[in-house]
Amino acid sequence: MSDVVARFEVEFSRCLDRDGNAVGPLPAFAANPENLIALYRGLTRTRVFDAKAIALQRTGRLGTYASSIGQEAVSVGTASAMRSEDVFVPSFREHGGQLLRGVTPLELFLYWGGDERGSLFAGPKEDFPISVPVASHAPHAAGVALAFKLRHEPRVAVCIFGDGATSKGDVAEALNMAGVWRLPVVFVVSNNQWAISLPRAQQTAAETLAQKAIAYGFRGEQVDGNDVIAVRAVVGAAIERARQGGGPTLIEALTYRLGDHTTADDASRYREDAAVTPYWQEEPLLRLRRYLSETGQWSKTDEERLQREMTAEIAAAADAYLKTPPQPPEAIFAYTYAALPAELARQRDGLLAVSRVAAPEAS
Amino acid sequence: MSDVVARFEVEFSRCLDRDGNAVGPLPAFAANPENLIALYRGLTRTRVFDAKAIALQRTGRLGTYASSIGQEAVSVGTASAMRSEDVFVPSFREHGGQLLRGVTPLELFLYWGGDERGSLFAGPKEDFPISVPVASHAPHAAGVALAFKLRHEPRVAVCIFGDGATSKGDVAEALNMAGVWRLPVVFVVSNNQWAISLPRAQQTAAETLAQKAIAYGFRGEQVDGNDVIAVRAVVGAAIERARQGGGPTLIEALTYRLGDHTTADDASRYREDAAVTPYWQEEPLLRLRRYLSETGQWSKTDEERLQREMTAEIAAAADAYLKTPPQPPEAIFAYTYAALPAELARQRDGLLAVSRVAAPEAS
Amino acid sequence: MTEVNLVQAVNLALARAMEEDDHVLVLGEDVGIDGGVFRATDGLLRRFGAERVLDTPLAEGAIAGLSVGLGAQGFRPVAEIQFTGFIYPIIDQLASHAARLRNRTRGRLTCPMVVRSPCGGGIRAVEHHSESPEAMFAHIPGLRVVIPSSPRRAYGLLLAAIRDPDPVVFLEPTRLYRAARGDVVDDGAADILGRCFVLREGGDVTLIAWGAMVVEALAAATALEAEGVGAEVIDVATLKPLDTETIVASIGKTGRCVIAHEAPLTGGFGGEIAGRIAEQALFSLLAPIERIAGYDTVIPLPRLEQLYFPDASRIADAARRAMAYR
Amino acid sequence: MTEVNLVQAVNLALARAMEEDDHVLVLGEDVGIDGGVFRATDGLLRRFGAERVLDTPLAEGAIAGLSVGLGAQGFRPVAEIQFTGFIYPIIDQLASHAARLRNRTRGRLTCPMVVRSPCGGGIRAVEHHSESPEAMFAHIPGLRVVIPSSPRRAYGLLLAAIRDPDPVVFLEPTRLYRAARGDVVDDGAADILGRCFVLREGGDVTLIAWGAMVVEALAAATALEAEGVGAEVIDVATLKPLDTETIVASIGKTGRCVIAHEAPLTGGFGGEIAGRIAEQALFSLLAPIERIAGYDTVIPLPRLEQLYFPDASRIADAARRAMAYR
Ligand SMILES: Cc1ncc(C[n+]2csc(CCOP(=O)(O)OP(=O)(O)O)c2C)c(N)n1
Ligand SMILES: Cc1ncc(C[n+]2csc(CCOP(=O)(O)OP(=O)(O)O)c2C)c(N)n1
Ligand SMILES: [Mg+2]
Ligand SMILES: [Mg+2]
Repeated sequence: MSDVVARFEVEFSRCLDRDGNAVGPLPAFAANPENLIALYRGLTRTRVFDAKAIALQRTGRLGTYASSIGQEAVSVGTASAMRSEDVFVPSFREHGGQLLRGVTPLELFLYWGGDERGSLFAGPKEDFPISVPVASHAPHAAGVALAFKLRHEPRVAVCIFGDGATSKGDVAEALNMAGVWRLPVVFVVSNNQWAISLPRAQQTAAETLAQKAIAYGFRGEQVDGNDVIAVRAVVGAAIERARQGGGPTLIEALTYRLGDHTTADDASRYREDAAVTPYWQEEPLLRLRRYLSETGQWSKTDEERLQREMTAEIAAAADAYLKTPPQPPEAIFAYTYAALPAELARQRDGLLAVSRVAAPEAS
Repeated sequence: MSDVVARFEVEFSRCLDRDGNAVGPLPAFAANPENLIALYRGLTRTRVFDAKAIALQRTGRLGTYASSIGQEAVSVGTASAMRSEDVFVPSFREHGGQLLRGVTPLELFLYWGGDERGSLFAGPKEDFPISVPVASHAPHAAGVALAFKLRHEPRVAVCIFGDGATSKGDVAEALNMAGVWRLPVVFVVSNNQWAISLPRAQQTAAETLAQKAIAYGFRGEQVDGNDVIAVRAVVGAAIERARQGGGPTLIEALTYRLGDHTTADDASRYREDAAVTPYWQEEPLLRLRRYLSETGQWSKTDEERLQREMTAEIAAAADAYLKTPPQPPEAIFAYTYAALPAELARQRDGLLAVSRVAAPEAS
Repeated sequence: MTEVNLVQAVNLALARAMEEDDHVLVLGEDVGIDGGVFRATDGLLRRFGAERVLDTPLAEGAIAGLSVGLGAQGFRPVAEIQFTGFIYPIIDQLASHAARLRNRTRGRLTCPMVVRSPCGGGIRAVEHHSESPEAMFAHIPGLRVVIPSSPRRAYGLLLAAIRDPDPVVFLEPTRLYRAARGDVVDDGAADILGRCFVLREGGDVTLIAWGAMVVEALAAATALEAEGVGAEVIDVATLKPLDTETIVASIGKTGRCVIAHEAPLTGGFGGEIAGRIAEQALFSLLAPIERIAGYDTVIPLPRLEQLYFPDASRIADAARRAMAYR
Repeated sequence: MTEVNLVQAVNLALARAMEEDDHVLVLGEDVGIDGGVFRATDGLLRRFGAERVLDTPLAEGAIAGLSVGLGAQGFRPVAEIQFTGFIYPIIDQLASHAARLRNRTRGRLTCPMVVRSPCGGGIRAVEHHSESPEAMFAHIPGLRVVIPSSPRRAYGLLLAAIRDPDPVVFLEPTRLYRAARGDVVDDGAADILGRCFVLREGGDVTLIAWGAMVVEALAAATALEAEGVGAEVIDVATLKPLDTETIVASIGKTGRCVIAHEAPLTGGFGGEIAGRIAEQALFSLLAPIERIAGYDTVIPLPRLEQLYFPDASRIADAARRAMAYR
């Protein structure tokens, strides 16, 4: 004798279709043009930053870089739904969200240029630096959320990771803890369909990544990740639910990685360029721009002005980065512990003695 | 605009109710009394073994021991559904399944008495030794199943772990891989409602543990884990599905830990004895015995004969265990590598020199 | 002043730390109502409530990862890993995150967490319950690694570990939990991290040990004394950062040295200490440095385990060999 | 005989091993169509098919755990961990399972698996891409730990590792992947595991290194030669089990010793080597044993990383200090 003892559903939401047409009434915030334009600015700023970073890398002035081209809406939409006192716990492809949260382009360039000061955010002081290791930052977000809960603060931790990360045990363990304690945390999967060369279908047999939440007893849902309005709406609702004590949510944002995995990758080894082409029609800047233009909220002049403004801002940041001298050698030691143990002081003195002899060719 | 894009269900199955009455037509194998009696023998043998092991431990002649009292049907029912050429990958509470698979009571006593020879199974040569670490054996089962698949052998790996194990990343990672490659593996959760002192409800917010399979894109279902007929039927169906190329299944078997976690544990610290009492009415031996008696397949005499037989067998095994001399000191080194490296030979010689001087008081 | 055993001393220190600082939390498997499988957290749930003492799901990696998040938010999580045999999954969180959070953010975020775990063997425990992985942690920059050898040190060092602004791995010798008894004044006075303790002075040979091996070293010293050999016994206590000075000073005096640890010889922390001596006190050495350690094998199951772990007699023998050099 | 770089040598060895033994499988992240992020597995998918070359989901722990299951079933999995910075999650599988399966079953089940991973720094990589955790693995009984320093060794040692009946951690110095070039005869001839290689003879000082530091040691030897100092250079190659004899014999000859590794000093494998020398060759030593290593800090991001890693000049300086002792 068999009975059905549990039933589950996964929903998918979108606000704008591929062509930028509203598919139904838009969320309330979209009624205010300023809100949409702020989102569009965030997307554009991210894309300009990405382009500059790639250019710097190509000319040997930045390290290996992971561009977010095509995925900006997930990051920007998510960050736009957060309050400043919330805490962002991002993986390495979330420049968009970081910029919107107040991390400066200069800080980002410093980080990717190989300078620890790039994670000394002057803005969002409690945000985590990016996690290069895939997935192991998810428990940090749960920990931050637990801190909020224990202090009875109405704050939310927001963690982003990729489709690949969902296969790793750290994510499973973090989600499970978030579920048990109904923590105020929102997990966003930026499902760009690839983990380097591994396509989504080979990452997991689950039909959606959103349904992974079912394993932990909380809500999982999908959103069109190239539709920044939908991302903001869906993530925003989850954040507010979390803030009210409603517990965690897992949101799978469906997007597409238009570029190489990083500047060290050559995607043509494992995917046809032709397979990427249609996705250029889906990409988030185009989509929102179409909507804004169609609804008379954005003109060619606006676009040109914005491009000029962003290009100037990012160029200035790049300049400032290139002019920032590296840290002194002792900076290698200074932050290992709150105070320098004797053995480390000895090692530091050894390095300083050597580097005084042969001044390092710093980059 | 939101659409439902995926729907899932979890089923629960049972064959006998609490009182041992069939709740519907029984599976085909139950028509043959020998099959049911074999199951009942397996359950009884396990319980007698457990009792003896506890007695030996209490009198200082066995190490810390994890009894399976109350959970025998999960282990025995699962193993009864396997073919001998399948591979069992058990956690530490699966004496019932191990015995049914042909691991001898002597081997089990040796293992729990602190002798590695207890894992040198003369019977099921490819079965894994038990995993004391919780959950990290799940990927081994996936690996064994992958081996079967790559060799195109119609064999299945069967892995058992507890409710606690489902919180650990290893299980998540193993299930995900099993799903992606549609491996011939069956994962059985022996959900005894406790992970030492942590009750099931604090282990995860998921309503069922079966639904964790949804995260990996394959079937998850519940079975009454105190109903050995149902366990055999449900696990058996999953094993045959896996054998036919149908991929993995996760089966949550609902049971209850009637005893302490191990002989080192005192459950009265964290659960009322009174809370346990009702579960004695649910336990698997009683249930099957009631069914067999009601249907005229089992008499008081049968029971007494079986008890005598089992007690004698287990007592003989315990005797043989107590008479088995410990391995010689060099056994510490012999199996570290296929051949002994020079440094280890040096260390072994050092030990032998010492232990020749002061002959060890071996237990 | 009360006579307590080592696990009770741990319990006293935890209660004291929780009492004096609201930010101190205790979390782990079975630390709540059960009071921990060794009772280290006994009574804390009742006293401090479920918001300060958290029973976690069974997931060591996330226990550590959660602590990183809590630490970054200003809490002082004290996480228990039930046995050191199950601590390997947290190495990633410690090495990749906890130990570098301060460095990677130039001090913006820090991670004042403690991971406690019972370590070592000798209690005839089941498989995987007798591990001594301290050397792995001592290799991770940004961590501190501490192992007490007596109730008093357990109390003082654990308090220091909890108050320390950086991540600390605090390993408690299971074998001493009940066996080691001593007077502890529960006055909140912490020991200093990063100091070796000279437990016994002697001029002929230096015995260096930590955790349960300190007890064996002390017994060896007593045996040696009867033979007219003066053994100095050093309890390393903090492996990282290591107090090389105290060790080197002792070798300067004795010229002979035996290092004892339970962990397998190869790659054990004894090598690090030998290396420092061979660099900084070479010309004081009258005899080869002997390391008495676990063998490079899997720890045998209980029937043979007593052959595996170093003991006072192996330590004393090594010291006697060293004494043969004049 | 072809001139190849180190990553090509790895590729040749993998192809050779797969060719000669059907049981050899390659698995890991991006090892298939992408050919591995460093191209170590380039072409293998095309040549051997998707049943021999498996792209796995992103889960290092399970990659190792899966290999244990495959190994127990008689396969010879060669798993790639994409960077050593992401290898920590597999320590549990190696220490708790792979390295003890033979022992715990008294030889009934074994685990002939290899874990390959690019290790070390010096290529200005992003965070977490320059780790050298070899000492952690070298502390695990039942494992072998191997690090080649040239294309020829990469080929010969990797073949030996794959043919070995026990688990092997095979770390490939990223820095040498393209930089080290040399002739390799693809004849299937394996090197012997567990031997140090004396790459250069000399009577004054022994330079001991592995991986990319061997190249630095050789450069230091050249510089020292110009000063009339004869440096013997030992490539440790197999850290576990360690060939102490070759090292001790060399110290017997030179009396001076510099050990170089990229990993942080404290708890690095240099300590183990120093410990063995201080035990077995103490009276041959004319000078303190110097260890030149990474600092006990997080590896700095690229702008400062060149200050962190030991190089020929630091090694040569240490040798000069040793030469001051007569
Ligand atoms: C634990 C870990 N393993 C491997 C890597 C190497 N790596 C970097 S990104 C990546 C793929 C990540 O895929 P996904 O999670 O989908 O994120 P995406 O790169 O698509 O944004 C891999 C394998 C890593 N950084 N961390
Ligand atoms: C990885 C790991 N963590 C902790 C332990 C200690 N421990 C042994 S059993 C157990 C609870 C296991 O619960 P569950 O998985 O439900 O299995 P059960 O004991 O109920 O059969 C714990 C925490 C362990 N053996 N392994
Ligand atoms: Mg992706
Ligand atoms: Mg349980």
